[in-house]
Amino acid sequence: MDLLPSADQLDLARVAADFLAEELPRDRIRQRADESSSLDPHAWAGCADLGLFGLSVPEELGGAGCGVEEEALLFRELGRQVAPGPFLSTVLAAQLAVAVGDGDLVASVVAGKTAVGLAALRPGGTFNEHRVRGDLDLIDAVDAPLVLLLGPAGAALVETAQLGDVQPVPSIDPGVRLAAASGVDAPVSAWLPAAVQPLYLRGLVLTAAMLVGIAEACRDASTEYAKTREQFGRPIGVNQAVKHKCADMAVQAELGMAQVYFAAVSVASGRDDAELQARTAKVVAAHAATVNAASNVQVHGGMGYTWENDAHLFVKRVEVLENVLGGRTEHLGQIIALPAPQ
Amino acid sequence: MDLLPSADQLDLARVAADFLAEELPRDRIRQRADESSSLDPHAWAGCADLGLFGLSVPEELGGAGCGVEEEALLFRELGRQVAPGPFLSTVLAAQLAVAVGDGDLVASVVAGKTAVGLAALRPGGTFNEHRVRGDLDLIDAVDAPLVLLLGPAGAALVETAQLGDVQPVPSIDPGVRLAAASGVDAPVSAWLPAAVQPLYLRGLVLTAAMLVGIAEACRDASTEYAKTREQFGRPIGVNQAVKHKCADMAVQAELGMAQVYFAAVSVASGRDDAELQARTAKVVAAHAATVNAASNVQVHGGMGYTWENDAHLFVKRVEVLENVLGGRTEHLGQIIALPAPQ
Amino acid sequence: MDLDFSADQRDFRDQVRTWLHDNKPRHERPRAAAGIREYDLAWQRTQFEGGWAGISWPTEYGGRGLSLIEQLIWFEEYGRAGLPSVDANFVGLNHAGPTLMTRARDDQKAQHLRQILAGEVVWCQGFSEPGAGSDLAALSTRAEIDGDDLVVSGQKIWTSFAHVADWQELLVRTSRTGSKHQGITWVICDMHTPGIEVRPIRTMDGEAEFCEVFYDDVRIPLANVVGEVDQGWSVAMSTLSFERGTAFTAGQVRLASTVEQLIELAKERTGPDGRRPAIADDELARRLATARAEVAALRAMTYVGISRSARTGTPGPEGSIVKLYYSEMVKHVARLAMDILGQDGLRYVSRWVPGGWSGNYLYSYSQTIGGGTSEVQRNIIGDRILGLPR
Amino acid sequence: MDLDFSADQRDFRDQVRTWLHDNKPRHERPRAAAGIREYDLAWQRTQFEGGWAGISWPTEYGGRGLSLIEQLIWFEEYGRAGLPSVDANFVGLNHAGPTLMTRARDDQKAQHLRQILAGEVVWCQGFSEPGAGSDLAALSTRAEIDGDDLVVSGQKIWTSFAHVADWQELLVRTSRTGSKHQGITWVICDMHTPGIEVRPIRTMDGEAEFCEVFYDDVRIPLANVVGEVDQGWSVAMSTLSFERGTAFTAGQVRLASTVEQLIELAKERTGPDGRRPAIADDELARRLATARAEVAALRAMTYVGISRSARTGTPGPEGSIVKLYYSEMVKHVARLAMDILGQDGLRYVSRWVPGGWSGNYLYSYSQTIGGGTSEVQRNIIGDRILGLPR
Repeated sequence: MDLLPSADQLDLARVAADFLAEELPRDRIRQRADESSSLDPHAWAGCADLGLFGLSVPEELGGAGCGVEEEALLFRELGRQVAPGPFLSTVLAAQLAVAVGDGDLVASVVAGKTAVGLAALRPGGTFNEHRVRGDLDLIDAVDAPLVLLLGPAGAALVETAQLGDVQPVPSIDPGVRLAAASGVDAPVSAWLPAAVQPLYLRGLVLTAAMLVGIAEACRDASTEYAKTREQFGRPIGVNQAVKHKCADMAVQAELGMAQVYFAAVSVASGRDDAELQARTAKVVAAHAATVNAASNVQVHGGMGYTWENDAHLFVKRVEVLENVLGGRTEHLGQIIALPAPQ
Repeated sequence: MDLLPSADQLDLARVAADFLAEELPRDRIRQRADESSSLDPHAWAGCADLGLFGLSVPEELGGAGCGVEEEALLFRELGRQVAPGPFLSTVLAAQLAVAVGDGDLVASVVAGKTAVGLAALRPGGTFNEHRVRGDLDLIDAVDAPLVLLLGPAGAALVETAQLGDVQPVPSIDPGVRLAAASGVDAPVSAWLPAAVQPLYLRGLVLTAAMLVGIAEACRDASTEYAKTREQFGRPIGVNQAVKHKCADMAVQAELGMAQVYFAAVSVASGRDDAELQARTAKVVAAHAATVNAASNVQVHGGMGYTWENDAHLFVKRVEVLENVLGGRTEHLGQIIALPAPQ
Repeated sequence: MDLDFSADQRDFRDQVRTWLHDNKPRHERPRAAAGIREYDLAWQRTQFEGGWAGISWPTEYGGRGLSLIEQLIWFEEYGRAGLPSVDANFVGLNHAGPTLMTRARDDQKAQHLRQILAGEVVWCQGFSEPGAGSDLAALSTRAEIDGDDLVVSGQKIWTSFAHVADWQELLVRTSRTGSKHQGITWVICDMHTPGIEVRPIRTMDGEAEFCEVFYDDVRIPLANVVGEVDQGWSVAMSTLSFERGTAFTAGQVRLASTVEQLIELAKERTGPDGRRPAIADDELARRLATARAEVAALRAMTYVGISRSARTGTPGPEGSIVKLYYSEMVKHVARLAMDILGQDGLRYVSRWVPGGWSGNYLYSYSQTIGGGTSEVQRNIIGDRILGLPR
Repeated sequence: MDLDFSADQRDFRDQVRTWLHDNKPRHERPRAAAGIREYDLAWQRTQFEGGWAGISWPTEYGGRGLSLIEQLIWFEEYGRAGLPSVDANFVGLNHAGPTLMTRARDDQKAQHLRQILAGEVVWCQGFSEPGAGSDLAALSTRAEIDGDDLVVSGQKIWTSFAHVADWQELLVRTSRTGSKHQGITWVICDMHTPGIEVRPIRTMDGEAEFCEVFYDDVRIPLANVVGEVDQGWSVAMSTLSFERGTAFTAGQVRLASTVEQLIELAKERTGPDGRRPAIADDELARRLATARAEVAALRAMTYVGISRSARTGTPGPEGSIVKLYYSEMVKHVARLAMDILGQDGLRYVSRWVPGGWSGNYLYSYSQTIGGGTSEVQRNIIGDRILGLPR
């Protein structure tokens, strides 16, 4: 038992972090806020070159053969950078393609040539191995030829072209593009039952990992500001109103990080309580990120309320990720219904 | 419009406060913790001499002819002192007796000769103008010949002797005595329909007033301690962890106080939204008292956890008053169902 | 303890209600600053011409000369009529105006006060600086006396409506000797003076309601100083509590209306279980009920504050309690709306249009920062109300 | 990242589980301190004789010499078996013992360590004083050197089990020159020495788990000093973080079991609407689910802490994160129980008996105070983990 990442895993995360800081700095979100797509083609290609999309694709299919744990470390860095682009749905789609044996799609995703958007059913909608029916909210599906639907029963790929009229919708997050498709009745092009591989749980872990990255980034931004910003002749971090806020942010970040590690290993190893651990990770990490993002604005005072400061980027991405793959009430409802943790 | 108490009202409250501090100091609760009754006969007689039980009894019946507003100011002082004894049910019983024209009972209560306990139905129990049936929890009914039941439909007096076997129950609050009566099927000796006088709403206001008194006493105790207790060579109140806790306690106390005033006037004048205002007072004051009582323990550190410090008396009385005349969830359920405030 | 308004006050309320109903602006409020300026000024002029400007201002400055109670009634009816916040006129009406009344020379009052009430001018505030936020007295925008002028150089920040303002209440440093509270001067700055540059600051919600203001050898007549040179701190402090007093009344009424709208929304929308309406969810229903209770108590606290001010004649530090509670509550209510909306909260809708809950959520973050952060308010409450050691 | 235990460790867990099942105390634990002393010592002796005392203590002191992982397994199984907290043995096992191991002379180790493990003696702590709580270094209990003895006079407070203890880890002031952190000495005090008077302190829940200890010219041999005279602060600090490290593991497992009991309770009891079970109430169900999630995350955080300690060899300041979160959570869970009980929460039931939720609620107030208040933990996290300025 050693729940901390290995030296190799830490190296991998550091390489990704360095690359993202260089190629997808948070400022890029502001620069591209008026573009129709959130996906930065140059950075996306760079991610492919680095092997990010094939991180847990088997080596024989051109990937690095890693697992959920390494993916979680990568997505934590993506969260920390509030990286724009459909990373979550694209990486999960690669797993689906591997599982159903669609080598062409695997190769295309790994090479950065195919991005996959995320689709979420609106109330009343349904999907199964054959069709998806109802109204859909689409996340970062601009220019993506496919969208991914994830549910506890299974995961489906659907061709974007089959969705009919897709209308862009103003997004709260300048790094995420929303769209709506109404009255969809489209065929599923690939289906992976949860019993074969629980892609939904994997998605929960990766979403939680992004939220933890945000919680940590907020802790770090506030701590740095508290050390350098002076008022009344001293750094504001000497004030307990600020210091204790930062301390609470550290607690939240540590808690979320630990649970994401625990859930990643649980999903990877197929523990009996993997679902409970993954849902718990989502709830705990979302809470950590929500609290920390709000505190980070407050610690930065007026600066934290400006467009130029990164604080609002965290607040907005948290809102998106809280709602991706089910929100707090949905997961709590399942957490209380499942058997106690192992 | 002037929501603050008049000079006369403030004088009245001051006289009551001085008397209670002298005759019912909080230490008396500890001294009498092992007595079977919470009612201190000497102090009770003193309260009668001061006219506390007849405060809003008409002058022609031997009272002072005041109203809910003055009663609220008195009960705030009773809360501040965590006064032991069945003040609430006794004062309300006098109002009931006035309304039904039972002059003997009025005179006996005003003279301090008859104390009335409080009874609360357990789930499944019922009461109406004729009978009370089911299991009852009794509060400070030891030696009380009557108990009062309060509900939105009306208020009832029942002879304690009719309740059958009454078993004392250990109480969380050393200033409050609990007992249980099972399988009660007893006649109601006096009944006051809410349509005639909303005694239940009046009870909510007075309970809220006691809770506000506690919230204020906790604010004051913490502030005083923060000024005098030194650690690291300075009063602990210089630390924002303490100062801001005290500030939040001041906010809660002010909020509860204002709403109790508003509700007292609303009930007294029969405003259309009196029920909403009274229930709101109970909820807001209970929250203020709960938060402040907990903060007060924490500000006092280890001392706040001892039996000799008053901090636990506040914590425990808040727990009792939160549950008297309906708890938070019950009132919130009604607050959302009622029309918006006037 | 009395909630009854006098017969005259009830008459007054009826008149206000009728007048607002008949005269309130009918066309949509523009969203660009220049448009807002014209809209807000025109609406202020309408009020002035109708005899409704400055309810509690003395008649000599064009006000109605009534008490705080009538002012409260005005704010309540104004809020209930769903009218917009005074925005472009806020500083003039609630801050610069009261300061001038309290501390200015007669000629300064004569020049400015009626113009403010009449909707002829927009005022802005020049207090905060990049290095002087919560620590306002650390301001460093300097002013040298040169002949009959102050020559000002430096920078201010968080100035609402600076780009469309005519006048500014400006704090400058005229001396560096003594404590930082000394050597500050409160001066009336003509925003059209050469050397002033205004740059909008884009905020979290994508709007640009604040500005930075840069001063490069800006000449301001010494005659524009209010109070004495170097004595501006006391001038500034004499009215800072006004901002935390009755000025929240209209906001409080608006918040109450927001809570009622949310309750309606929760009845119409499907709740988190995808089946029942949101209001059927015990947790959401209780949060809504709690908001309704809290906003009722906030009103009671406002009434207590006005009763207290009416007795003492001036708003006390208790205004910080209202400000702290109000702004934290605005945030809670905005958050509650997002939790009711769920996934639909991701759609951005400006707070200026109906259903703009997501825009309102982003905007709500400014509430516990502007006008003194919640931390500053807690310090004030601890130090000035409770008398805790510093 | 690895949650797998080795085959040896899994064997170890099986052995622990079997042994605890077969050997755990069957009779009810007494509630008076003297009875608790005998009960806890007897149970410790049983563990020692069975070879289960001091899992991660070196074998030379009678321990098993295993790693923190086995220690974790032991705590987990101990908690799952529903066994009582180590109470009377806590200071000896988790604080004085580790301190002696790290800083004492060989003869001191030889005298005391095996006795602690073998359940022969009870230790107590003599750190806090009425004037030195959060500010521990302000302690003023003075010790004069007189021949081969320290002569101690003063007072300690919050000393659990002082009235039944054999030994005390005692901090005294031996010098008043220099900073307050200098001149403190860590000494082993025989609690049976003349001049020591112990008075129990009654607490909020009516129990008397703490004591005041008064010292009137108490002679303690200089040979009992651990480390050097005047250098006791570093001795005390060397192990304070132990208290905030793995010592919470058993408590965390117990808290998880408390949450599961509460979930069962909420299924059995009628909820606030008087009709449905409490668990059918959306708000209560979500609070229970949140507690289940938080206790799972607390376990994950414990695992991370142990993994970190295993790599670095010593518990770091991160223990303060666990301590802060754990103690706040104990309070939340205790409060949740009261909200589920409603009116029945007014009935006092001691936390020592099943269903003792109201007693547990009162007890929970001690959790964010003892062992360093939550405020102190936040200072430690801010200063030592985040490196914020003081």
